Amino acid sequence: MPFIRSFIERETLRRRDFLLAGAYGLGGLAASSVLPTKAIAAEEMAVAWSYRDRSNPYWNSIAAGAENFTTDTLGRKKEALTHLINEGSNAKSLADIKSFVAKTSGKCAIGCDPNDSPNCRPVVEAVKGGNGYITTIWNKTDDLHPWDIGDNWVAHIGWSGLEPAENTATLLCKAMGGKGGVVGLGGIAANIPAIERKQGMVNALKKFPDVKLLDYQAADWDTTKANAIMSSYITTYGDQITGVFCANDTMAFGAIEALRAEGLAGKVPVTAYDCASQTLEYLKKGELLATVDQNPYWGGGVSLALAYYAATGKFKPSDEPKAHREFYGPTILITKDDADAFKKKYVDSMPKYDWSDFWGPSNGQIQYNRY
Amino acid sequence: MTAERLRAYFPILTLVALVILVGTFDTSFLRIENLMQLASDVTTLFVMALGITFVIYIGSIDLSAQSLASMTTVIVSSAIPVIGAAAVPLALLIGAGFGAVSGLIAVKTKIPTFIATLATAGIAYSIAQYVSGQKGLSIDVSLRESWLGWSFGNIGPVPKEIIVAGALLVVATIVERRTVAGRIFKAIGAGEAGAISSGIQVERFKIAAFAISGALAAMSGLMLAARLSGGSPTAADQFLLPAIVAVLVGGTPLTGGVGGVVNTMVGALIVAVTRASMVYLSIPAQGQQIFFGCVLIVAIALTIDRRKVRTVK
Amino acid sequence: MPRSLSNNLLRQFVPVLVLIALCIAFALINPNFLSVKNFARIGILAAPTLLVAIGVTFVIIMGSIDLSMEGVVAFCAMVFAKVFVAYGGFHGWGWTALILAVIVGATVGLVGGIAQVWLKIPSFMSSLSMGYIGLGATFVLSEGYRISVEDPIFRSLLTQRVFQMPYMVYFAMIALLFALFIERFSVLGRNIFAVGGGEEQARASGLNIARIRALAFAIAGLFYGLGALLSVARVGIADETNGSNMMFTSITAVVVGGTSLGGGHGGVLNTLVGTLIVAVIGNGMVVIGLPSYIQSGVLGAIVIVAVALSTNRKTIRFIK
Amino acid sequence: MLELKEVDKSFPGVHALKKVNFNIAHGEIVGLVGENGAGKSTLMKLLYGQYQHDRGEIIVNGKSVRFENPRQATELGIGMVFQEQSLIGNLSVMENIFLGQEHAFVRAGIVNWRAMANAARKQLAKVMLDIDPKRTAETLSFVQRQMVELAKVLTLEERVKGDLVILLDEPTSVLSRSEVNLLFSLIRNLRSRASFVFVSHRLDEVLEISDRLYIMKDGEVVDILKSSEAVVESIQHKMVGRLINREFYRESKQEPFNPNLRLLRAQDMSLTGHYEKISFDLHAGEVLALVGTDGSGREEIMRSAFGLEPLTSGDISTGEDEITKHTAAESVRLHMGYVPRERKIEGIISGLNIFENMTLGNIKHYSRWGFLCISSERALAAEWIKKLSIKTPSEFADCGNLSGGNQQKVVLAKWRIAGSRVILLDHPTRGLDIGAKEDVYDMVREMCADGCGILLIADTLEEAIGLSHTIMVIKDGRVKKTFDCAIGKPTLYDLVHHMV
Repeated sequence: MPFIRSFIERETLRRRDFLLAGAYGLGGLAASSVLPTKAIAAEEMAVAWSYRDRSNPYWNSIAAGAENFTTDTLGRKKEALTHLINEGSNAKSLADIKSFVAKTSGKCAIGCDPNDSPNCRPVVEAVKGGNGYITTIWNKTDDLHPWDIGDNWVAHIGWSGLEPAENTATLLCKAMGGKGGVVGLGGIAANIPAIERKQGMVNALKKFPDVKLLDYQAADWDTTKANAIMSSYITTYGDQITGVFCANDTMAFGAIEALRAEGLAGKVPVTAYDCASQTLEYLKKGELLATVDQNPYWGGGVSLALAYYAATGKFKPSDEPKAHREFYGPTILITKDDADAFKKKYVDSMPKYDWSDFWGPSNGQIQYNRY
Repeated sequence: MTAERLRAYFPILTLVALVILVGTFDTSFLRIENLMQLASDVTTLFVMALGITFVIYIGSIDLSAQSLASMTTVIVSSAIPVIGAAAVPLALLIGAGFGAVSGLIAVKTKIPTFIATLATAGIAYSIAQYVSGQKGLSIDVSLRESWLGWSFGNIGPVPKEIIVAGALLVVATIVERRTVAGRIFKAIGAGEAGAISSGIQVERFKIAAFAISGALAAMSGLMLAARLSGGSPTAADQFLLPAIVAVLVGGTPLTGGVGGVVNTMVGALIVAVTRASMVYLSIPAQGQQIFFGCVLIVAIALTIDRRKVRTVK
Repeated sequence: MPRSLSNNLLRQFVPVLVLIALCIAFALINPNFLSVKNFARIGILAAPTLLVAIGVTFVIIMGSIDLSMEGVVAFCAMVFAKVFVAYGGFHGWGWTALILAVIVGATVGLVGGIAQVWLKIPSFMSSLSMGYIGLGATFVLSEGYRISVEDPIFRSLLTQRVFQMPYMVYFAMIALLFALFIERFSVLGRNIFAVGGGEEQARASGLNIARIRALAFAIAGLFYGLGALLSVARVGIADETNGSNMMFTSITAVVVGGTSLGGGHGGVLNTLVGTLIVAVIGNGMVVIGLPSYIQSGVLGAIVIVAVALSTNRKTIRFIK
Repeated sequence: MLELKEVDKSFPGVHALKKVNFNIAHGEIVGLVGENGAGKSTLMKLLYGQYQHDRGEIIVNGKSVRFENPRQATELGIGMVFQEQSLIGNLSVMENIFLGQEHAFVRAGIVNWRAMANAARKQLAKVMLDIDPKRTAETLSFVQRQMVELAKVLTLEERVKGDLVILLDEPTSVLSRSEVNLLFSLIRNLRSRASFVFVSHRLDEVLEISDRLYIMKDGEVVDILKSSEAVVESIQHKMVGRLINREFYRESKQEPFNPNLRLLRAQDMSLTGHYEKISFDLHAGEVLALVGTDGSGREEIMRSAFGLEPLTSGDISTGEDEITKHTAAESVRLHMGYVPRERKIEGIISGLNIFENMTLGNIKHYSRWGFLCISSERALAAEWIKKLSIKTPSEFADCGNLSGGNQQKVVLAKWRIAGSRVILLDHPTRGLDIGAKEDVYDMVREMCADGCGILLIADTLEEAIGLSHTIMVIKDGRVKKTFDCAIGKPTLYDLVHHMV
């Protein structure tokens, strides 16, 4: 192999450089070794939550719930909870979780949104591989179930978008007096919630033959994008628009601001989904008709709790019925009237949850192929 | 003088220093299977970066790789049930074709590649959305086993991704150092005027470089689809910039001509370690991007070879 | 000679022609497109992007690139919202936040510029890193929560109109004039062109290249700050997504407007046209009811055509 | 007022200036003549502060100075009008004129364009150039640019107190006679204020304008004489200096070429604005020299022949087959090779090592199924390194780090390896020292012996005469005269007579 030989010749030419290189490396070692080294507490069961980002109140409430479990129930410091931010990247989500499992050599409980339904399988497989424990929420493909993977995948929690979206859409149609035109703003088209919520709205519209769905486009959960699309809607359909359906609140904000620009804010009913503090403000101002709270605080806490107690052997997932391995979380419909009550109960002061009561507030087992 | 000669090694040294640094913070990081894990996770990113390397090597840039990869995951997921194994070469072919088209547009219309590839990226994204019917697709487990089995799971202790990526690296290295194409890529990157007046059909080889980039983007898409056992139009989101960063941090400047695929491997590993370090050094969620940004500046400042670039733009 | 000259002249107006052509096309499919109201909407859509694009224009004319806008805009927006709300909007000293945001933007830009010049690293990387840092800093400030800005006087940028155009459009126009002033009537602006046109000759004529580069990035940052203000005015909320998608949108706008990435040619007026083209496409595609999944593809195709038409193949020897 | 004492300057491989003494009095116009590579430009760049001298001293107004950069020279009233265009294309004329001095026109941060335009008009008026100062430089013609450059330098009048020295490097090469007259009257008008150094190939013009004349050769001042007493012929002889040593150009090795084997034929080639109706045949073993001043169009002719510049009309054919698509790639495929003037940019590729450069011309030949045979490449390179005695540690050395001579050898080797039959040499010995030159000449003869045809743009006239079988004098883009050296080689005077 002349190639290899010539290559080696060239390399040996640089032997001296390489010695210097070694010195540099050692320098790095020396530099790093003076830094304080942190030993991992091996006896403690590490806890982490893997989610998209910190820019969205939904994820903040998730984190808050998880932190509450860490502090109140486990009696550790807030910092004991590791945040794995995937920034919407499947690869990073997977990589971070793997790193975490490896770091804790399997002594860990993880709450996780896999970010993209196909990403769920590799995540749970990775956790199983490292013998950690994980509870997932939201994104998984229909053909994948915790009981197929085993105890390491403790449970999967979903929030059915179907019925709540149907309810809000029904309210919307009633507010429109049962006639007129609706425009819709959907989430990232590939996301399960986006699909379910759209379906829920469609089901509701079936009940109101005089209400026409003018247009429905994906605004990718993005305020700015929703804002742009909404204003274009107004150009296209003008007065025909008598109601707006949004697949979540961040997009609803964009839509409402687009209406405000036309002086229509509050005149055209808008429904949202999810419930950040701003959402309540819009509700109280009457610019938002209704929204649905999915109590992410509870979701964040309980999913971590499930993983933790399974990991510590408080219960054995495989002994539980399927309804306890895949279940819907609770949802609350909020309108102008009960906005204040809701704020008092869930925003100003968080209710005390018994994190070991996993299935109390559940809305039953997850069902498939409903549309 | 020696410092300048040493510069060729700065990327690898930066990597070593980083690993040691993280290792001293948390020794469990240095466990071999963990490092292996780290490597296997960065493979998809690496393969994409590998392709982009060829384009940057000739002094252009390719911003379409990410969308191509996403599109591939969708195409494969929807094609495998129908045509089985043929889906794999098909996907690669489509990728290469897309790359070639980007190159062709850039060369013929003289549009800067920055914009040309950005535009083709948009087209690829649309195709992906159309093919997927705007849903996340999943590949049936058995099909995944039989047709994409080559790129996930382990052989003994070694993850197959590493083997695949390693094989691709070897091939790419051979292409870069041992083939006419590789030699001419280098010539174009180092001095396009000289290449032209030496009678080289520069345009043809530019298009070729883009085709390679496209094919490898598709390849990373395949590996992603295998890992996710499915695909979606956004499957490869947030890949592009890290991939380009991997190339640049590896020591291949945007002006081209120096560096190469081996550097890109180092660069990809630097990116991987940097990311992992955030978990190991338990950088608070809010601090992570600041940390990444700073590491980036330092890394590039260390690794870039200023002799090769006359005026730094 | 004169023929090629007239070609060049024609070529300069290609972006405008493209814009007009697009408007006509959309109008034919849906007459509603050609309503003053809709142009107001396009204006609202375009205003924040325009300011960001103006910022990056200066950097591109210099022959460099800036990818930091997403982070910087988000950061400025957050700083503004925090301070503005904390000091009670226009009733208190909150209005100072308007100035602060711009100063912050300029400073961040300057820092990035200096880093680029001192460390001799490509602007591509330095600005990219600054972008990451900006986003991170935004998180640190916001702790992940949105700040809503409801001060009616501030929101009047969106809600109040003169001649059916919201204030923010005029705000953007004033900023544009300011940019135009920098481009045409300030030494720095002209020196930026000189650097873009021939860095060597410029140095030979005794210009301080490093200083010019750093300042150009500062100007860019300043306009990102202004853009941030409008993006908050538009949705009334400040969070990390204020700058989302602005990187590629703004650069596309600049290039479609006819400013060459090679540097030296173009200007903020081109950028105005370019931004309008992008905004019109975005608005028009929805107005004519194009399904959302093919929109990005159509955008890509139009961009290729537009840029291809406005590039002079004779003068370009190599494409990068 | 300006004086050089024993000034020495050398570049790697070249001793450009040897103990040069030079002085210029107030209001004086000094002519500076010599062949290319005689050191004129180096001397100018020293005066302008673009280069720094190694030994000796430069004295301005009695004070010994050392310019670190052009700006310092400018502040002492020394300005230069460059031969190569130094205007920034995308800026307006007035901005180019006042680049770096805009602050003079700034009020409260605002550039007062009207003021600058007026000032620019004043400057343009000095050079009798009536153009809108707002026009962008790239829209100007060559001549106009040249005048604007002059105008830019003349801003010194306002900026600097005291006397000026203005260096004019080949200012007339692109000017028509009328424009030259204009320039001269201009220079004469300025004598009250400035003294001039005037470099040109056009001897008659130099004699016409200058008071004194410096004749340079191989980096030395060989003679200084009063223009009034000087005669063109004598000057030319001094420029050429030593009696032409016939062996220098290996003339004993010059064989008659084979008129029956035509390698390249050009018929009525034209490129608008550069040259018109150029026709010639190149035969096996023939050296055909294109002689003319810079800007006469000879470079363009050669670049068109190789496909780097387009053709507006006419056609080229090699041997039998017509060249249809004019690209460098096609030319190389048809066994042509181009040794460009811009060696570092177009000749070698720095960043590639020696054997990579050498085999670039027909890389396919050193590969099997697309795979390189590096071992054979290296062997080949080693062979040529020995053959041409290229000074380098190994064939892995980066060509960018080689000396000019060795770089040139690499380029020549590239085309020899590519088996080129038609070799186009554009200033093949520019900036090379004597030894390297002789090596190049050897190769030329060798190539002829191997039946190659060579199209030559020589670095000096004597080089052209020494090497060629046929000499075409090009003036203003047309063939002025063709000499067949078989009948008898033309003298320098014959050539210069037709060139200018």
